[in-house]
Amino acid sequence: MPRIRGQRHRLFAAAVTALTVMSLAACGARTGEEPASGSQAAEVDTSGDTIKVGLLNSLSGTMAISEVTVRDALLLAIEEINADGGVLGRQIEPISEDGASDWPTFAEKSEKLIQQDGVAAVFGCWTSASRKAVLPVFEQNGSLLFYPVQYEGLEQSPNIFYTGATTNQQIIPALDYLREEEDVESLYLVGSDYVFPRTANRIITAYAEEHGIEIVGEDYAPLGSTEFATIATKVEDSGADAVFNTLNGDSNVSFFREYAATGLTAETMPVLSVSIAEEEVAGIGAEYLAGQLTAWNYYQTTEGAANESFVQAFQDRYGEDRPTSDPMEAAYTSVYLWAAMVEEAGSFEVEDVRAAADGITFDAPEGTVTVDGDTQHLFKTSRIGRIGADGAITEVWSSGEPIRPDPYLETYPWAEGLS
Amino acid sequence: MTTPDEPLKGLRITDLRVSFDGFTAVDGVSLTVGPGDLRFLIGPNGAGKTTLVDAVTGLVPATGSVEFGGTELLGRPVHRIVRLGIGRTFQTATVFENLTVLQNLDIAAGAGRSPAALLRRRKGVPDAVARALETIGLTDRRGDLAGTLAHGRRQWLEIGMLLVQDVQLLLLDEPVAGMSHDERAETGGLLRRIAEDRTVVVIEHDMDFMRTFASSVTVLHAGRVLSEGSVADVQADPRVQEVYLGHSPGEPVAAPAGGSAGGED
Amino acid sequence: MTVYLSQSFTGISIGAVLLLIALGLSLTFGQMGVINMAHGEFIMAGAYTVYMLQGPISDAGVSLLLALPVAFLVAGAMGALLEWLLIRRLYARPLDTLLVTWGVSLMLQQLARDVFGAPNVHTSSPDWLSGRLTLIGGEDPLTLAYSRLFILGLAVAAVAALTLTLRRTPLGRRMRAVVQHRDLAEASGIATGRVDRLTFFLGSGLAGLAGVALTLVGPIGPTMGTNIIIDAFLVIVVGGIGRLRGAVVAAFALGVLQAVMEYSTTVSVARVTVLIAIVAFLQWRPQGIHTLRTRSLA
Amino acid sequence: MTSTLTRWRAPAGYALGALLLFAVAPALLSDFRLGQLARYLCFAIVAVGIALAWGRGGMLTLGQGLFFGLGGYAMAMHLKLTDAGAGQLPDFMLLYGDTSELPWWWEPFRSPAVALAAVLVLPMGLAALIGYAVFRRRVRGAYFAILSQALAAAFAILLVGQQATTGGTNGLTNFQGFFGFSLLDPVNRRTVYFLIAAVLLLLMIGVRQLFLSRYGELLVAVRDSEERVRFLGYDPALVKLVAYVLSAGTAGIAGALFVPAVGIISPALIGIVPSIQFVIGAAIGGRASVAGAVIGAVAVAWAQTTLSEEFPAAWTYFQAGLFIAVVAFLPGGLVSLRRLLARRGPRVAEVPA
Repeated sequence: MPRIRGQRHRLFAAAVTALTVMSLAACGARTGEEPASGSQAAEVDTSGDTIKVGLLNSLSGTMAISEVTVRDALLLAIEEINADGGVLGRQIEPISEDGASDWPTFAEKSEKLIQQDGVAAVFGCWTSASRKAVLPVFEQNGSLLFYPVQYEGLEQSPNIFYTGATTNQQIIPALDYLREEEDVESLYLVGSDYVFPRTANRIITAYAEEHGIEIVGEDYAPLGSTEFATIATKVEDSGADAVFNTLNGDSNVSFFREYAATGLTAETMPVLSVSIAEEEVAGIGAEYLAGQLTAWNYYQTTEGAANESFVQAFQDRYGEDRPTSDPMEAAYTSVYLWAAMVEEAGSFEVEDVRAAADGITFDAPEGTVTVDGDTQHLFKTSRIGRIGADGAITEVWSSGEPIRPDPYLETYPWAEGLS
Repeated sequence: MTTPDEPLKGLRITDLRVSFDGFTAVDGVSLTVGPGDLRFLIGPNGAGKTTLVDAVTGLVPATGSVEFGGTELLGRPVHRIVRLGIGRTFQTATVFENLTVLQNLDIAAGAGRSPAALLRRRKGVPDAVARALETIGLTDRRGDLAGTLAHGRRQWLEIGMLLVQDVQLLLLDEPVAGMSHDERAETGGLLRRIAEDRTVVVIEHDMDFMRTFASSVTVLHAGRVLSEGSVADVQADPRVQEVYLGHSPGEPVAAPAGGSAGGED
Repeated sequence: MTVYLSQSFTGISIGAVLLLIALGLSLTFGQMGVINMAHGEFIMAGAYTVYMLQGPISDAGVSLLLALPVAFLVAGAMGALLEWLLIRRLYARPLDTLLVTWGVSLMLQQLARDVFGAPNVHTSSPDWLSGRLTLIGGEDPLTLAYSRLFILGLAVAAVAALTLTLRRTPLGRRMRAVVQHRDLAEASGIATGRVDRLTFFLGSGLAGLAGVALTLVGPIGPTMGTNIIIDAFLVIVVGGIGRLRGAVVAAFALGVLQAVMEYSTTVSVARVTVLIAIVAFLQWRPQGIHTLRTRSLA
Repeated sequence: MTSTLTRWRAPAGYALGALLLFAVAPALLSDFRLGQLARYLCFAIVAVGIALAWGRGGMLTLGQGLFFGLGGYAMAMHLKLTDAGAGQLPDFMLLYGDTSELPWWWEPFRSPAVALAAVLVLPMGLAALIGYAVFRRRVRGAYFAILSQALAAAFAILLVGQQATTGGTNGLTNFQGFFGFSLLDPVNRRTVYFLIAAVLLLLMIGVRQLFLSRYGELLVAVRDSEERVRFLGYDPALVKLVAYVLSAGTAGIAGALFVPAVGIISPALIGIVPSIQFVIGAAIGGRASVAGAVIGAVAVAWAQTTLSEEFPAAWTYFQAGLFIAVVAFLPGGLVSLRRLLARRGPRVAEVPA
């Protein structure tokens, strides 16, 4: 017995010594200092014949439903560019990683793409949470992310290009539409409990105050929640002119069924949704959505030759029954924009690409988009759509011209104090 | 904790009642077990024998009064009753099968240990444990897992666990059920030795065993005390004969072979 | 006061769903002590049955009614298979059953994903279930959606059928005998293995029925089971093992509590309050509302 | 009884483990892979606690995410406040908050001492509260498992609902410094790895000592027959409580170390699914052995990253299948294979009922 104990004590002592040695050896930089060992910016690997880019989407888990479609659109764009000769004469080699609907995994995989694979840029992320999780990784490594989904604004990282709508390209036009075209004077806010709905609703509340719209209720359901009997009752009791819906995913199915069960309709109390795209309509059931409104920058039905060829190419590649949606279009566009930036810069280096970004335009399926170099967002056209009984979404209103991105809503006096 | 020098204590049960869902299992039992007695508790299935012991040891709520050495037991949690020096066994021997014989006894001996003592490793064999191993004859097998012991030896281990606990009152539920003839004799001898300085209550079906070893007997029937006294007194009691109808006075109860049926309470 | 009354009605609708999803568990968990985490996936199987039937049968009402027996059989068969393959080996280890069936639920979810695709699928509800019944008209009407009424009716019918099965049929008597004393039942010639499998078949079949009902109110997708399984178990835990009545009371009590809390606060506060109320309740009655006393000690 | 071989096996195993963690891994792995390993080791620390509470104590702790989260948030709040600087609000509050003032319950976390204490005190205190209430009323087995799960779910919902003060679903991210050292510097991130490895080893040794103590034997006794232990004069609730509280503490430490290692803590790490994931590793490796649980946790986490990259669908079947097979047919976990093969009688049977 005593021998064993002695041995253990020795082992313990060894561990403590090792720890002490390690911490003494590790006199790393203090907070705020530049690291001495300085491998700050990760190198873009330009050694091969091809240039590598990362695709970071959830291929498994709850978000896979949405994010796989984005991955498909990204791959389509890469294939098209490659078929057209590639970028700076090089073929693009996509490296796809699974974020697994888990934010730490997103951070880990983005680090892998940047450090191990030396990718020139990463395309992907869907939820704000995953974007927030990877943001420090991109900033620390000086790498680039192209983020293709409409989001809550209030962000402007030098290492991210935002190709989806910010709030003044989706939510504010939607409110303008409700106020001007539908004469809405009171609103009920329903959303999933996460950052986008909560931030969106703060903006909506500020807007409502400015424009004399009454917010008669505000409810959040936990993500994945499927019991909406009470919320539907509250919505019905409120007698609001319209509902502004920021619910996500599965919850929409239950919400619209309960909403229909209370006897409400698009005529009596229209619902404007900002997270329901073509992909989701089929799962919710078009008969529950008929006549309801959505706000996006792109619909499958958007007119123009660019969209016709996009839809055609996508369905040829992935199947006739596959719809196209706004995030897919924004993802598709983002690859083309990156390629154009690289061509303009004549280099794959992040700093050169960023410097070349301002004013880059692309004739996207949604119409012409232009990169705003200051905010690294796009000028985008806002569109209100109505969901038909067949599930197709058709445009009923558009801003006509691309709106300048304003992620911090600095040009809206009523939004002061929001951020 | 009590020490062997303390005077022996007796058990006094007054008007004890236990009922579940409207069914009264023990219906106003009063009995006194004197200090140092080796009392046998007999009765047909469903007489309330095990329930009585459950009530004494705090396992089921009951009304009335149970005093041990003048201390009221009813209303105390199980482990507190145990700490007053009352230990019991169950119909099916419950030992810790995944621990060795020695570990079983060591745990039984250690209820009063300080947290610091608990967090240290056991060194050697505590004296009380060594004595108990000797008494129950399992010294050779102390390193074996209790799960590997044969049925009879498990019962002895369980009794040994009560011994190291230094209990003053042992309540044994059919300790010899399923034992061979030789094992019964050995167990009986063990009980005698134990009863020298403790009070022992045994629930039993085996009448031969009872006749050989009991100092006194209480017969329960339908939740009530039917008869009480020496073995001879009880056997001569006509009420007892009536309950065990069809049996001659010399052979009041047939011992069910192979232990009890499970529905017994 | 009318708010609380109308919310009680909403609570009853929520409770009806809870009851239906928990009913099968009251057999498998309540009677047999098996924690079947794949119960949610059996519910999912029932829901996909409706989806499958709506392919060939376009009338939503016919396919819904037809789905009831079919889903019962499909989910029941899955349950019996699970019992035969895995669970019967694990009766002595309830916690391991929990983990094993969780693994099974993961597999079934992935299977659904591979067969039906990851996105939700859509089923139509029959016309006669749209709209709502007005119980009291006027300024503050008390109403109940027909779809909820259907679920309530289904739940009541299932409870009644189950009670009759348990009380009046030979199978029910055997089931109760096995629950109360397995060894004794076996000794009296009951084939406990067969009874176990039948019980599991019934319990899982009820999950299939719940799945059919859920297509009227919620999404149908590979992960639908995970969202409801904990709620279902909580109903049984609060209701108490082995008693149907407890499950019924618990389902409606939790439904009403959730509805009233949700109305007066927020959904997340309501969820947390309900959970804390359950923990507190178990402090008061650790064995649930109704307790079946078994006479064995351990 | 015990040969020289068995006597030296455990210390030798730990020495080998230390060698692997402190010398081999840092020498062979890139900064990125070492960072991944740091993450796996955090899960392994949780597994140490699970081995104690579940493997030895028979309490299926399906809600460890709750304690992991408490430890993680305590640490993350401190780091956020330090990053923000004196008198400033953390960045996310400026974005999403409705107030310009720091909520009162954030204030104490400015102090590193309070934050470090909270890493242990919050999870252990809460575990003591829950455990006392639950064990005293003899709620156990499946009831306990379901309740712990429900509590973890409730905590996640609560965090999500308080976006302005907790960061909501985003959680807390983007930490610049760790007690004065910049997390941007790879050297410091290596140090974090060493810290995690050292904590893991110390906890493993500590918990193993606990297994071998009288308390360890008593815990097995309680696991196998709680009633019997009660009749020996112990209060089984207290015996279980100690193991439960300690396992909550280890989960808290793991959560706190996870924050500088991975750079995020969010409700997604707290709810039902992550809580079960914690258990899976321990079950596959071997729930009742510290080394088994740790190896299992690391192996499953590693397999999850590598295999799920290649075959996301097949991975689900593989993981679930392995889990089912091990739990159903090899409850001692993969480490018990060795013993089965060696046919050596175990001193303490490691499989709870």
